[in-house]
Amino acid sequence: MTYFNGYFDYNSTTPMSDGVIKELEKAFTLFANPSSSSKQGRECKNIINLARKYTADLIGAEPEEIIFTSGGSESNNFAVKNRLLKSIQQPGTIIVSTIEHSSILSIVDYFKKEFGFSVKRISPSRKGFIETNTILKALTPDTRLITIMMANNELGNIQPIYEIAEIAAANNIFFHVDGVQAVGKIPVDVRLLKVDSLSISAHKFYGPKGVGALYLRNSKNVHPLIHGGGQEKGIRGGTENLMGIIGMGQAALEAKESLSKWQAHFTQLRSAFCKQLFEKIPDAELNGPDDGKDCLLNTLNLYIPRIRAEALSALLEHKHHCIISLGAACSNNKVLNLSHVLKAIGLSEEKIKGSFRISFGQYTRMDDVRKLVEAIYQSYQVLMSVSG
Amino acid sequence: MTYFNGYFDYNSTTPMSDGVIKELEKAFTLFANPSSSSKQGRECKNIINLARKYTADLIGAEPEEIIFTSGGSESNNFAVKNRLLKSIQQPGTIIVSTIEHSSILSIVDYFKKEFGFSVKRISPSRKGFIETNTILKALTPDTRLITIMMANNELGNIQPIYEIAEIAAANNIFFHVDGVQAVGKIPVDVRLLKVDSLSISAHKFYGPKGVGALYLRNSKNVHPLIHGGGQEKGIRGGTENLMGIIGMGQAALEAKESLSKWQAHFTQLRSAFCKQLFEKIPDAELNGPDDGKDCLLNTLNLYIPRIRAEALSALLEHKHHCIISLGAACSNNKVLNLSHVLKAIGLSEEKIKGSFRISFGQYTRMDDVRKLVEAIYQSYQVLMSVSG
Amino acid sequence: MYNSIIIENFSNPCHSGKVTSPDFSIELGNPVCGDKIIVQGVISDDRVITESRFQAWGCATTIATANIFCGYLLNRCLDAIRGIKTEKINELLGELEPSQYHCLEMLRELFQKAGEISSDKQYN
Amino acid sequence: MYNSIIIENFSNPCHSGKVTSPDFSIELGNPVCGDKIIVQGVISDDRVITESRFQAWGCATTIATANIFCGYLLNRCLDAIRGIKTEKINELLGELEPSQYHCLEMLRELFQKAGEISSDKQYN
Ligand SMILES: Cc1ncc(COP(=O)(O)O)c(C=O)c1O
Ligand SMILES: Cc1ncc(COP(=O)(O)O)c(C=O)c1O
Repeated sequence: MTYFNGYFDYNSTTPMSDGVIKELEKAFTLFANPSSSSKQGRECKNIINLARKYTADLIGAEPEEIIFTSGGSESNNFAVKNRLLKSIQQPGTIIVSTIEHSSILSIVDYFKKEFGFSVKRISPSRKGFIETNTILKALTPDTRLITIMMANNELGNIQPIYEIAEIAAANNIFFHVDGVQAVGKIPVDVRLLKVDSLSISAHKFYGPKGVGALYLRNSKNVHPLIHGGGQEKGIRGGTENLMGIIGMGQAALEAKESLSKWQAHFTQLRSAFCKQLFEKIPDAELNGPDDGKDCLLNTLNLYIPRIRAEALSALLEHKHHCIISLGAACSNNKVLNLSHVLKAIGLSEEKIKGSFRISFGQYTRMDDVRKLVEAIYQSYQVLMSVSG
Repeated sequence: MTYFNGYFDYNSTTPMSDGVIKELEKAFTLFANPSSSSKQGRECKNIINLARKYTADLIGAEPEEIIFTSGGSESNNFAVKNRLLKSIQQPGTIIVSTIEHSSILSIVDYFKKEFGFSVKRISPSRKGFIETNTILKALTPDTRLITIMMANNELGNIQPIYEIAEIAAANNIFFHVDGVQAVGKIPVDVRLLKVDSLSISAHKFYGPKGVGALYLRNSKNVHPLIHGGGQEKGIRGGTENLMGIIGMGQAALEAKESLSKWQAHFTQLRSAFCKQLFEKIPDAELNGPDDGKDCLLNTLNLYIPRIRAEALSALLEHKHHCIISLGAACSNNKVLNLSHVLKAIGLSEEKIKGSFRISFGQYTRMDDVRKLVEAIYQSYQVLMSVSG
Repeated sequence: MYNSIIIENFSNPCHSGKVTSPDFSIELGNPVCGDKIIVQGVISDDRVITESRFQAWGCATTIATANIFCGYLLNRCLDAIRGIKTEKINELLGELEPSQYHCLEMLRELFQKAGEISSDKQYN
Repeated sequence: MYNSIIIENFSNPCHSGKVTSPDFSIELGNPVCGDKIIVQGVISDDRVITESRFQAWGCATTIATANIFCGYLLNRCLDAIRGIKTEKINELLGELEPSQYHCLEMLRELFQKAGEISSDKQYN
């Protein structure tokens, strides 16, 4: 496994693990329609249900509560649309943070624009936290939905989801959680966490891209996103993504087994990185939580004064073969690329242009971190000398 | 390739071709996020766009007109919801055939039930054809959408889509076509065919399950099904299903190259099958088009008097290792399993219970057909002797 | 879908057929799905079923059910049939899926009707 | 994303730096993205640019643009700079993506300003 040395963008996507690749290879000749009643069809269905169990286990859910989807974006859209379509005749208020993923922000905007919902946008603190009292203050009698992500993809903040879930439950409000960045990086247990739905995406934890799941506590009277032939308890149509689901199941199994090992690994990488970097570039700053508290330990969002992160990233990639990110990868499709998350925590345009994200994964080695710091430092010096 | 000898259910799903499997193997180590601006990300994006070109080529579309989805059901839902949500303030009439796939029927029902659209259901002829004059008669000034499948999955009928498209265009009505069963089996060319949207699914032509495409002539002002991070021209969010899309592209390439060869092959298989079967069981009947005219040549829907197709199928599977289908595979998830298609062409319950579908594929050999007929005949004799 | 007992029995329905001069005949129909079973047999003077054959029109599990039933009757004394325990009947078909429970109903009905066979030989 | 010319030039910005006693100084800013380039140089008596250095603050393509510009100036006569054809300028950066077109604008402006350098040596 060397094809991703120098890769420091695991929050964007991960390579598939050896175990996942092996399962996919085995699955090449499985081809029966899982809805078919033939022996082979049943076999495929059983394999899917095993993957469902592994996926459920990763978040402490029951297999019946897991709906396979085409990824985190579909899961988010499904959860939000399902809830809001139920009160389309009486549109109310949606409470959402300003630092959600675009799949949440854009579907919420859509319901505002098309169906007259009103939206209360919760701003995070300077360090990226959604404070529970801001949720409390935003509550209205007509609140239909609260949707807050568990961990932010750019800053790594872990939000006080447990507390927010209590508030939502106490007020009988549907609470959706985008768990895409959290699941596979920190323990998540829906038995303790009173959320109504939670999104997962396999490619964030060494599974294939294009497959995910929605945990749905109550699947009665669901408005499907994809109506169809009765698959997934009749609430998500479409012939099952057999290979994707198999890959996701294996990835979930491995993530559950390895989680604490990975966390320990990230702790080491993180502190080594910070020590080395701040020694060399003392005026670099962490945009996210200071000491990594309530933070995905694999995620570092940094600001280095007087340079452009874009130029830094270009030098890192082309001179040092290191990949970092300038905010969510998705944003790069757009013309104006200022991260909405960094704006939301109040960074100036200048600071945002000097900010970048590093995210480690299970394959990042201590040596890679050392090389990365050296590469950042050298590139920084080039840029400083160029700017005179 | 022997793991699917005795498989006669290609309309339900197909095994992946060797070429597709080879491409997937190569893709295992590709893992960058196609939306990332890194060199690897760009490479993935280019690979996706190559697959888009191959997919477009298969149906004579421009690459810009192809949106990748998670399969035929999503494509159908996307197309229908996009059109109907645009006139949600003025719900009108939907014209739909009674023999559409469940992903179309259920989304149409949903709009009727939830948003007050009215639905005109077009019944097919005794042999499964949608006659254009029935569409003409159904037209109303408030018709918002016509949705008719190109080829029926159970009977194999190829519908007069070109004529219906002319009617729709002349009346300025959005026309969606479910092309899932047609594409990969007959030539489809959207340059000649004036449809507004057309659904494709890779697993029907030797690609992976869980990936498909929507051809969309005009992608302005689209209501996305999955809102998100700007992928697929901003109208279909979600990190791209890299492996699925690669597999679909390869499958489309192969289908385009092989289409006429496959068609010739099916012609031979079909006539051999019919000759042999009707010789042995003269009172068997074809439920679909008589001589295979305007019909998918790989598809045979048959009725054999005095036996239960369910019992026939069980004997075929467990004694002869032959897989056939008792209607759409999807229906088997449900309790009552009478095919809505066979009902729609007016078959009695008795006849439906004696009916089954055989569908050939590129790997079906003449010898397989001979064995199948022999197996059907032996099973038939067992059942006849059992029933006395 | 089908358990191995069911598969074995519908694949090789060795007890199918008619009996030339049956001592009894049991007929069963399922009005919902239209399945039909006719079982005929011969009873020896010492009340043992020496021949049992069925005709069935229906799904694979129905055929299997009829075959299993006939196999059970064969060489058994009428009293043993009459005294069969419910648990025993439940075991005969193996584990079933919900959609196949109606066959268990049919089997129970077959045993009930078999229990009603007059102990006197009926010459018909 | 970046073509090979751009990559080569921002990876090795060999012409960056300041000139001790420059004969000219060109300054360019992009108010939208905030990029900034300063080019300084030395002109010999026979109107040849014998030294040219830049400072740049901005994205990778901006740095590459400045480096390419300085490389082009070096050892060229002022008249040749003034007479450069638009097509030639367009070629210097290689093929660009739409989001990089602003660098071509900058390059054109740099050449325009270079064209305005007084032919008389300015001692400043
Ligand atoms: C006619 C038709 N439309 C749509 C579909 C759904 O496609 P998918 O299984 O890819 O969701 C199918 C097959 O299942 C089909 O036969
Ligand atoms: C927080 C968050 N939510 C949702 C998504 C979307 O998931 P997917 O890419 O599987 O559609 C992502 C990643 O892209 C994410 O980081």
